[in-house]
Amino acid sequence: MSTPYTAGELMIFRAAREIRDRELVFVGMRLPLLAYLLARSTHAPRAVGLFENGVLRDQPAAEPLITMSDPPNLRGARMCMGMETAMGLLQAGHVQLGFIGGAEIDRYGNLNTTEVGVDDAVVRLPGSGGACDIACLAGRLVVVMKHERRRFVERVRHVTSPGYGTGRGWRDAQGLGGGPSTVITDKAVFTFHPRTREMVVSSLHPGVTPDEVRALTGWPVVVPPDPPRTEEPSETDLAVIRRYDPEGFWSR
Amino acid sequence: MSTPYTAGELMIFRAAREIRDRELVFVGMRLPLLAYLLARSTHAPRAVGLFENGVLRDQPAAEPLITMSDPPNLRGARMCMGMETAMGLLQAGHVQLGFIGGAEIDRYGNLNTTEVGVDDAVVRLPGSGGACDIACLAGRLVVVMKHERRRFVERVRHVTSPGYGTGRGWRDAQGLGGGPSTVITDKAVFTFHPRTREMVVSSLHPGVTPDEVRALTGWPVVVPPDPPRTEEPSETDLAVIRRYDPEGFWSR
Amino acid sequence: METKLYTLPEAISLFVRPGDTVAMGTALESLIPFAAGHEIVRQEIGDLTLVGPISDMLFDLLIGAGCVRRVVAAWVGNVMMGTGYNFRRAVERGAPHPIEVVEHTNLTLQAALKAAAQGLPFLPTRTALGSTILERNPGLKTFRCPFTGQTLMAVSALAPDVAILHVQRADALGNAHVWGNLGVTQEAAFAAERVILVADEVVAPWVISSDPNRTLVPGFRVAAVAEARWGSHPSPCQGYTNRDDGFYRAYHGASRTREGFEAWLDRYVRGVEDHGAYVRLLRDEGRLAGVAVREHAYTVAADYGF
Amino acid sequence: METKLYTLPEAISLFVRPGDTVAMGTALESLIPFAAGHEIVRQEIGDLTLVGPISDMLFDLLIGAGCVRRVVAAWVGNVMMGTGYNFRRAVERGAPHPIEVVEHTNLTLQAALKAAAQGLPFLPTRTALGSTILERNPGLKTFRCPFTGQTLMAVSALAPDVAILHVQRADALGNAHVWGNLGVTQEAAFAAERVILVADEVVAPWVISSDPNRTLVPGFRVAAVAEARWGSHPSPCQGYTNRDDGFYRAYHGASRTREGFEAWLDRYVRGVEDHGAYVRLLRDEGRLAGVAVREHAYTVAADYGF
Repeated sequence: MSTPYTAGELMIFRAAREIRDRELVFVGMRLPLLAYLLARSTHAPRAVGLFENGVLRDQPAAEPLITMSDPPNLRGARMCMGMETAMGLLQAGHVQLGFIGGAEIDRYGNLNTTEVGVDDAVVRLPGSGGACDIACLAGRLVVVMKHERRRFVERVRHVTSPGYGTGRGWRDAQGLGGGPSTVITDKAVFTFHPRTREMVVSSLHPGVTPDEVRALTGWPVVVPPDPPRTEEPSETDLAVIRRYDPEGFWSR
Repeated sequence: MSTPYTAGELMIFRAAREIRDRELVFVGMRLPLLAYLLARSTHAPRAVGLFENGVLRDQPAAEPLITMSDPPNLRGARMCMGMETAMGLLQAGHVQLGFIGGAEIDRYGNLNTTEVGVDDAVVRLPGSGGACDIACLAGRLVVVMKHERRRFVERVRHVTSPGYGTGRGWRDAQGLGGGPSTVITDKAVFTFHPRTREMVVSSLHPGVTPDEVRALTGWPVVVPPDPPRTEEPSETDLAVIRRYDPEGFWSR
Repeated sequence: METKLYTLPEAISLFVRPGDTVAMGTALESLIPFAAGHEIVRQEIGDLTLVGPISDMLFDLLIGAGCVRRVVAAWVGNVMMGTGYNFRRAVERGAPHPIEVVEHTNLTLQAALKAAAQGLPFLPTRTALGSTILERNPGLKTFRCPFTGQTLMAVSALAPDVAILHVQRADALGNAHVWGNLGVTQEAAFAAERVILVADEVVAPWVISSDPNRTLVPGFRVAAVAEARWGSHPSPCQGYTNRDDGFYRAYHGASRTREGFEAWLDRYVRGVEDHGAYVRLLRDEGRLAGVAVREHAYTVAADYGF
Repeated sequence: METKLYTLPEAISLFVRPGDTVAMGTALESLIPFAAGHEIVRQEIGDLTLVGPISDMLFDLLIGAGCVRRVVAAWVGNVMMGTGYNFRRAVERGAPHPIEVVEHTNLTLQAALKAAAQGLPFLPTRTALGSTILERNPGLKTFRCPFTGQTLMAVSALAPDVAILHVQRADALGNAHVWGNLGVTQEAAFAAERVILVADEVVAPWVISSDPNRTLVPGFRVAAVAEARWGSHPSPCQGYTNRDDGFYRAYHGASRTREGFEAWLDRYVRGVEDHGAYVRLLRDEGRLAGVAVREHAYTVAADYGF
């Protein structure tokens, strides 16, 4: 019987599993940062986390951060790079893994953070920031987002951050390598089918049914027969997450 | 009756005259550096000198320099830029004036610092360094070099640093602005004819005859009838030069 | 040497003109020149094109204040809270008036400023390929590498009329030291036609010259230096001002409606005479104590001796 | 964290291989990694391609020692004295063996390294147009700007196998501080497959972390850190070693003939066991006193507190 945990904590735990030891990982704020800190504390002690803003540090900041540019994140950093240098590492293929979220994702893992809705009721979103760069240039891309039907759509209104476009071969044709490897939601984990590049269920979180995922997904999503269950965090994992997010600001 | 001066001192004085107040000037070592220091002390107090290596300073270094990267040149500098930033200022058109020298110059002001001689007796020279960049990108280019027949040739063996190529219109066709404005030798000062872009005598140094310049020049150089005499340095000018080069290392 | 020192109102009034393209917020979430932005609002300088990678609250504020015609950015909002309501209102409903948005990614915006800084008409990148961002930015275009033939994204140069940069310290000649995460600050400083430095502290030239590798931009590229202690508030300025998270949160709440935003502007921007009055207001509200540096952490010196 | 500390002979032997493309002398006349170059000669690592903008004496020495197959540079010689005799002998007469020269300008070499550092196949410049340098460099090619149509010079990326960089101080994890005029040092550090740092001083990690904006390159890009006090001699290392002008002059005289150069190599390179022995020899010759720092000049601190 495992310790109770929140949906956020499960997502963080599962995201941490995507990080391999010795990798250079682009860490944003919120869930990916906690996933990185967890991975560093468990199976990937030599993973290196580079904040998208160019801050590189070995140890977590002495105080909780609201933005990655907060002063505690700079003090004691190994290096503060400008955007060119940080993005240059990404563009040169040195960043094995990046995390992003999105307001909308589609069947082929394309993400939209520019605007949603229909023409007479458009909601303007903040835009790409570095998300498009990470989606284009990281070795592997892990998407972490809430699973809602309005977010999991057949085709995104705008491709802010390209996934597999229209399917297999599309990234090659654009001149892109990499691509999304995993999508982690509060219901399930998805991978991309190697032939079609379509997003398919890899595991369902404990207690989630295939029908529930189908109902929350805007295309006829493939769920394998007898889908595996997502691994759950151990007490140790949870202790680490709660140490780095004592208020549960990001993980609850 | 003017104070006696050396050929080097006259060249420095004349080069200083090319610097206008408030200009950003690329200063190398040797004669151009002394010319800049003289200009700053006389008619161009607000000229800014940027060393080609990216060192920017307001005041001359506390000790004489052999190379522009010598430690006295860095201490007290306003800024040490990397090459990208220094060359970026040049490429962006912020540098109004640059100085270079050369082993060979031709009728159209093209310079060669790569190799001289004929095929079975080639002398390898050090190469461009930043000279080609300055010749391509500075607003005006002033060439300072010794006047010898083997150096003033009809056509340079290699165009290390482009002047006016084959004449009028050539720089435009290459995508280049700027171009050489003045050549200062130990015998005379030259400009470039506005129509042909050919190097022509602008003034002869005191005591130099038209025939002497013709004999030292490898093409039928145009000397105007009754050529003006090059202005001579005043006692004040010489005092400044000698203050900055007390040993006469560069100016004698 | 000539001094570039002005009061902040002078610097803004002399060097920011209606219709200008203005780079601000070049260091991402830190060193945002809020004091200068507030002064632009007070002077009612309008029709601006704002340029910045992400823009944490300041662009939203300027849009809401009606100063902006166009935004050229990768992200516009309030980093801590998400949405920028004024940005949304302007795009979705044209309130207070419509704005044009030119989309970028962080990297394409960096490349656009860098191209201008380097005197190049464009720079290549490998980002944004296959995205629809380029449909909303005429300065992005795919082309083929002249050597390899591979598809690349060309980013055309973007030279702001003015870059307003908050720095820790500068001398009166325009030589500045800045530290922390700098984003595209140096690109903007070299790309812009004019540079306005807003410094927490104006220092003697020898302070800058003691460490020439830390100099952001040489004085000859700088139009004005204005001193404004706490001038980055509510954004942080390492070693001088911590982040005022509560201020961002309060702005988010207040700006949810046009009326709330107008009240905010009246209280913190239009209703204060200048940056000094703003600082007094912050002090009266007990905010300064919260953002003051609690523990200094000085660098180990480098030795420029010989 | 894993230490990257090696002795200099270990670092060279582990990370510099025959046939490698090696960037050195990236900071122009200063911070030239002579100690590492001497070790390459002692280990007789040959067939190298040397990459550097200008190369003050070190490339000439390595060419004369027979380690070099190709030079990719903007300028090769002895800055103080002019000609590099070994370079001339190799090009003009194939002695000790022929070398290939790929011509650059300072800016095109910078662009070539920068392109590799940024993961791009090329970068554009506006230099070298109309010169004949591009006839001697297959990595230079004119093309047209995709936006303006204007003629530009494309510079193809150049990624060295290894960059050997002399720095003032580094920690054992490979985080380095370096100051002075840095030329293309950071470009080389990010472009190279492997980075070897030769530091005048190995310091504790907190020294580097006290000033993260001064960090040259993060430890994860570094293969080895070797400590070599006076390791830049005869080139300067600001705050540690002044320039030994007399040594450059003496080299110029000695290297005028093959025999003279061989005697020089025997005395200063082959005849000394390692860098430590070289330093003792310099001391015995009274040279160290001449290059020691006479007056320190420390930077005014920056504050990373909060």
